[in-house]
Amino acid sequence: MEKLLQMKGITKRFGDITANDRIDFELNKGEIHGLLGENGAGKTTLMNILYGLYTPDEGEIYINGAKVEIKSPHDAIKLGISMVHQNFKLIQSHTVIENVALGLKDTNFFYPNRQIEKEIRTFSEKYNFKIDPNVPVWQLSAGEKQRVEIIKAFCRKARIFILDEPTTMLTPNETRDLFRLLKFLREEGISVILITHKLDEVMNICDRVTVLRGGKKVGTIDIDRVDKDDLARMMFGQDIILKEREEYSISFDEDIVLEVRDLTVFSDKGLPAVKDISFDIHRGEILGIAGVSGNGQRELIEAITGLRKVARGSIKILGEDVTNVGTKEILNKGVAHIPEERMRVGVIPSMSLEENIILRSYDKSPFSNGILLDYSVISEYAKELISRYKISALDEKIPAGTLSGGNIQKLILARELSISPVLIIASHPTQGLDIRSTQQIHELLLRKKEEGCAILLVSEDLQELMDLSDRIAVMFNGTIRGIIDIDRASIEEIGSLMVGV
Amino acid sequence: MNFIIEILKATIPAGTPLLLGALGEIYVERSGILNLGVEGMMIMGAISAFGITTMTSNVWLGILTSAVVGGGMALVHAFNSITLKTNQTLSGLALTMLGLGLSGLIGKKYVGVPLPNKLHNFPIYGLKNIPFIGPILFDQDPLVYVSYALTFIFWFFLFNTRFGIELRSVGESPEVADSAGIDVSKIQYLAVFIGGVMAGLGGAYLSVVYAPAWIEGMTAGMGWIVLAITIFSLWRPERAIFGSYLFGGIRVLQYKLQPFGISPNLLNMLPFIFTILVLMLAAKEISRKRISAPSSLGIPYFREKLL
Amino acid sequence: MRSKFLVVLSLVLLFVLTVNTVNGVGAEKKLRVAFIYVGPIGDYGWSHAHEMARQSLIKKLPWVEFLPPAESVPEADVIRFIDRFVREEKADVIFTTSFGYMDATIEAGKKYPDKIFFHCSGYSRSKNVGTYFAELYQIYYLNGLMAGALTKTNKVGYVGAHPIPEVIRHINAFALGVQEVNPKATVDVRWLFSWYDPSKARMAAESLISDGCDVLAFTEDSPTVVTVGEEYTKKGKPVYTFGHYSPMQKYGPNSCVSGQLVHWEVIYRDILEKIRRKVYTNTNLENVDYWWLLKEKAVELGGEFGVPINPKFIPALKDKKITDPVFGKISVYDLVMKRLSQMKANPEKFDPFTGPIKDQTGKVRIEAGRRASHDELWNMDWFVSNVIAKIPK
Amino acid sequence: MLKRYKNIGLSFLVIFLGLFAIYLVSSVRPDIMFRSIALSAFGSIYGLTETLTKSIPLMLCGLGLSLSFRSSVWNIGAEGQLLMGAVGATWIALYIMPNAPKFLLIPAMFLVGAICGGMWALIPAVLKVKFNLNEIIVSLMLNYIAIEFVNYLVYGPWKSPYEWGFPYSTKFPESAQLPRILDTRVHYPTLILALILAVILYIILYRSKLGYEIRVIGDSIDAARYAGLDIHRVVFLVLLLGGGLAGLAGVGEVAGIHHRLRVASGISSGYGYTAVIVAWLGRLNPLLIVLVSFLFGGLLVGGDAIQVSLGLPGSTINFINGLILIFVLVQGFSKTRFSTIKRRGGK
Repeated sequence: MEKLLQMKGITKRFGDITANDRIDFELNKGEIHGLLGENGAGKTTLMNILYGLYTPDEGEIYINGAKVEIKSPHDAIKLGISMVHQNFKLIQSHTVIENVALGLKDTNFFYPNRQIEKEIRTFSEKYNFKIDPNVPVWQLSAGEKQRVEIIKAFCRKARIFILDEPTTMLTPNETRDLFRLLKFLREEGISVILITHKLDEVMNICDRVTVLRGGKKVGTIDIDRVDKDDLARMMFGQDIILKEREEYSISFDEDIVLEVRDLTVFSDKGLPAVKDISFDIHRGEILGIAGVSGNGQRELIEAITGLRKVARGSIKILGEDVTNVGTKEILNKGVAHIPEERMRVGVIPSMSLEENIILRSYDKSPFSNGILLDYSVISEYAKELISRYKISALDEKIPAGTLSGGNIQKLILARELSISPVLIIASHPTQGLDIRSTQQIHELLLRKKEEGCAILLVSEDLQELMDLSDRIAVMFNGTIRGIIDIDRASIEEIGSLMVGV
Repeated sequence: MNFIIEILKATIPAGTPLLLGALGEIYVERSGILNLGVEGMMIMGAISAFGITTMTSNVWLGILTSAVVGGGMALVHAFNSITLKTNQTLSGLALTMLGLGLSGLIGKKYVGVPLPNKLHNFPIYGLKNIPFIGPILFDQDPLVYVSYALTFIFWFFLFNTRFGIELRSVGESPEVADSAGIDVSKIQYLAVFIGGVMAGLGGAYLSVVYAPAWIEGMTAGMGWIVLAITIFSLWRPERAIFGSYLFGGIRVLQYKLQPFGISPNLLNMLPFIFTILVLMLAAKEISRKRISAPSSLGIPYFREKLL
Repeated sequence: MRSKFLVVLSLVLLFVLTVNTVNGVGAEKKLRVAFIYVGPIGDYGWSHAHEMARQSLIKKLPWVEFLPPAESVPEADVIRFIDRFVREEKADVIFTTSFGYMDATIEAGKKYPDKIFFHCSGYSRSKNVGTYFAELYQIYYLNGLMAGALTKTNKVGYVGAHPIPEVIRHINAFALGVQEVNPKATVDVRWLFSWYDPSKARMAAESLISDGCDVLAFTEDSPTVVTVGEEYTKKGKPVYTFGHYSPMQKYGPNSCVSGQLVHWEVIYRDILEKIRRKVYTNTNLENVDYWWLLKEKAVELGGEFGVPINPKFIPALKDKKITDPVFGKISVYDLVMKRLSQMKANPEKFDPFTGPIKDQTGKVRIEAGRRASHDELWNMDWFVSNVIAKIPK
Repeated sequence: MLKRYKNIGLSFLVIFLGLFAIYLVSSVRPDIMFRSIALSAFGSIYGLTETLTKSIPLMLCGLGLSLSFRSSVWNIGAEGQLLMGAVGATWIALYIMPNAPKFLLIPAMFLVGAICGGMWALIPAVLKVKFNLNEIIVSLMLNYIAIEFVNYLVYGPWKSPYEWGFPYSTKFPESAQLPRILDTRVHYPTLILALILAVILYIILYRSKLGYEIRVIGDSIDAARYAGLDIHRVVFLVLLLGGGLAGLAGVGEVAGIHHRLRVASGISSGYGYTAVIVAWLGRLNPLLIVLVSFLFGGLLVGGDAIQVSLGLPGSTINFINGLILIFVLVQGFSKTRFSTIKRRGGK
């Protein structure tokens, strides 16, 4: 077999997180190579390095045996590398043609559209595709968008196709079409790297697979020499899946804290993002929301916390209707919100820890007398929370932006949980954090659950959901595909619901 | 009839500096950069064109210089906002102050100096005899014809060339453009430079064709009206031509309305009040048609985003 | 007491801090004279004319030390410039050359009682503040005579800078001239609200032309209106213009008929010489008001020095005959020359603002046989009957 | 860290290039120019009092602007707000209560001036909130409109019958004129008012509920939304207060300096624009702004000196202002404060 690509000892750090730790990766000509791993295993980072979006801190890349420097996507494209990202790199307001034309250097300068339209038509006829080259991309379905991405790669005469989680947004039919197309490409001698966390896909289509875990390479193996269980073990490490949960009680009260009925919410683009969703959360219950991001979770949370207008349906907290009453009022009902984007939304990086800590209670006694703020009280309060939540910080006057990710998240938790909430909405609470912080945060959430809080936990990390939740609701394409009690849930079942099977 | 022709004919030169500036700013904003320094670049264009024309007696050399100077000014903004990624609003304001100040400094010795040579009207043979539109459109000075051509070129390049696609993509989503192998900074630098060149030309038109004279602060808010026209035109060159002539028309109309006994001071407010009205109109249209400003307008682009 | 202390302290500080400004010790202490201009020296109008006068006197008056002038001084800031000239440049005489400087000049007069101030175009005086002005209305009237003769559309246009009495007076004088030779003609006005703005002047001029005006006069410190006239004339649509303040005939050899020229140096020389001879002191200026006209040679008719009328237009003006109650049938050219020599010889002989003069509403403002008083001229806020524009209210 | 030093180096390069440009154009050496500026502005008691006089409107406008900049609202309209304040004061002094005693009339003028300035500033606020219009352009357009409005008044309805037809309002009655320190032009009531307001603003900004909200909104509008802050209310308040402060500056100018309304260019020679730099150079901190406005007052006074003694045009000061703004920018201050990095998605 001809070695097309070699990556040697690739290391990439983001702040105090090592996303890729001395990873070696090889790719043969004309193969479909799976890159398998959990979320956060470092798959996408590795491929972003190959595609020139990130520069590695260490490591070398060889193509056809020759060392190459890939400093930008431009370099990658010149080397015949194309990437189809999970969040499609398409410009929504542009037409299919314009998206394909972008970055295509060997088109005519004038009227590149005409030439590309022809190419798109040829391509779609050859592989039996349907696509209208003249519609703006935002009107296309996810599957069609992906085809646009593949056409883009093809038009650039790429020899290496990187597909990042290509099937997450697709219907089963579309997935079948995609795999058919990938096989065509393989026959033409094109190599495909398939980033995925789905074992079935790997078994189904790949020739070889490389498994990553926690930023490190576990191994590369021919697909006909392994079965699904082997791969799962490589992917998750030993025993994690089978961990018993007996230390936590699964029971919860009958009292309903959050009641969502027939909720419909629109996205920024004015399209329905949450469609007729209904569910309840009880006192002392953790409801997990699983799903690939972009399936309406964000809009759902924004609707519950009053950040987004509810188009139809109702939201009740402890029996009180809070539909469209405004964020402040909802928060004042005892809702804690741990937002997804902690740096942008959860804290004000330029402001001090103490000022961040009073973000939701600055206007209440004893911090404020209605006009002025009492900084001595605030400072005392902040000191207490910093020690209680084990936030490692010099003092309460330093800007929040100087803290590490884990400490920032603890800061947010300190603020949100100290109000003795009845409902906690936690969105990706441990994403990007180290293991110690993750554990601390999990413990905090479970303690609150035992105190009787209802918790809505949104996460992409299935393991986290399995560990914490009492029930798991799976969101796909704006709907809830099913709510499963944890004692009856399996990762496989949830995984298949997540992708809409 | 003659009366209307006279007004419309005067409207075009009055709107031409606005048109030139707006065409450039459309490209700048299409690339995702907000340059509020149009006023400063315009006035620098005005003084450099005037100075060089006075020195060399060559109007076209003056106009060319204004383009270079405008572009050079713009590069300061490009450096601030693309390379240093500083606050684009402040950088634009700074550019305006720099331009107004420096032009006054340079222009001190040109105040009241007559231009040795100017562009004369150049009726286009044949076309100017078309009834009604002929005398309006085709009995103008050469730079007006250049502005017609530039409008077409700017429209054509934006929508029918590879460069146009790249430019629009950078402004809509620098991430996507970057991942498609486009050099985002290069495109933005180029766009900002073009914006400066055009603003410079707009200023040159004022000082060597329209006035023709150098007056300190002669742009008198035109740069800001250019920004409003850019929004009004929904970032489309072919619409900018209407916006610009609309404002040109208002300026001309001011003197036509004086005899009706309206205070000239109140008439002088018209362009500015109109700007606000036009912006409100554009806001309505934008929300109705779901068009929006280039998505990444004014937001610096960082490639590697940290968690 | 305290203020004196402050002054002394500041003077001491100045002495310590400033170097190289010690005067040479000469036989006669030179009179230190400062000028403050409202506009840029380089404009082609008001401030330019004052500066030309100052320049021409530098050689002629060797006993005067002319300080570098301050130009483009905003009216709000003039007091600081005066302070600066008095305290740091040790000026003895200060000329403030804009109406807007009036309050500040009077104030400065109180503040510096031992200095002499002359304020141009104002009406307030005190014992050390005099006023002076070179008045052009006679020339405007002569221009008006020619305008009335030359217009074929019977519409004469005027581009006015600011609607203040000085400009209104000039428009009225011009309109009276027009009326005398052509009672059917009207005078229309566009206001710029700017002393110097060529692009506004162009728009205003073109607006007047498109309304049918074929003769234009103006108050604006650039030759723009003349240029516009020249352009139209060359295109075959003659528009006649009159230059303003500076020689502008060269900008419109085919369009510029005549114009108004000013000689400030005549006034400045007179003032400075009288100060030298102690005729004017810091105590007797209460009633010193220069109001100099043709007779004093402070102003001149023409678009070029020494050329009262562009020779190109002399035949046309000679052809146009009117009947004058005094001179009988006479050509406009001769009339202009007659009036010019009358006013040069003695303004008492003839004044354009001699009644009966009616305003736009038909009200008699100046009764038959009476002449407008100085105050009436200064205060003028009405238009004569053949002006069809309005004064902004 | 290294980058920080690089930026500091760059920012000095900008200043040097700019000064070199002045030298090229005018052949005036920068050191001589600055010496002249410093001497005339700070080198004598007289210069200092003039500097103080000029710093009053800069201080008030700068304070007002800093408030809205703090909340990321780009109010560039202090010039117009100042003029409207002057109009309000004139209206009270000449037409509403000209015969009122001083102790009533002066406070009334300040109050109405502040209200006029504040209302003028509310226009961009309303248009921003209701129509999502860019407040920069709107507030700038309103500057031009205010200029024309003032000119309209002094050429039209408010033209004094006693001023020989010149564009002046009637002179204010003595009871409407602010007292000054000795024979200087320092109208100290306005100065004291400005200083008190600076302290109050400091307390508002760093010690009050409203200030906390302003800073949260300015530093992270997403966090403000997340915490349920009433952003519109704060935007309105900030512009109202900021416009009010600029309005006070206008009152000070007409009641303390001119004693009448006159054409706009006579009342303000661009204080509202210079105040933008004052606010930023003062790092939007009210107490620093007081200091910076004094320096810039000096720069304006020095600007006259370099005209008289070095023959440099007045616009030199504009140019130096622009240079200073770029200097501030390149130093990277504004970047850390208004980091506009948009992150989409969690990855």
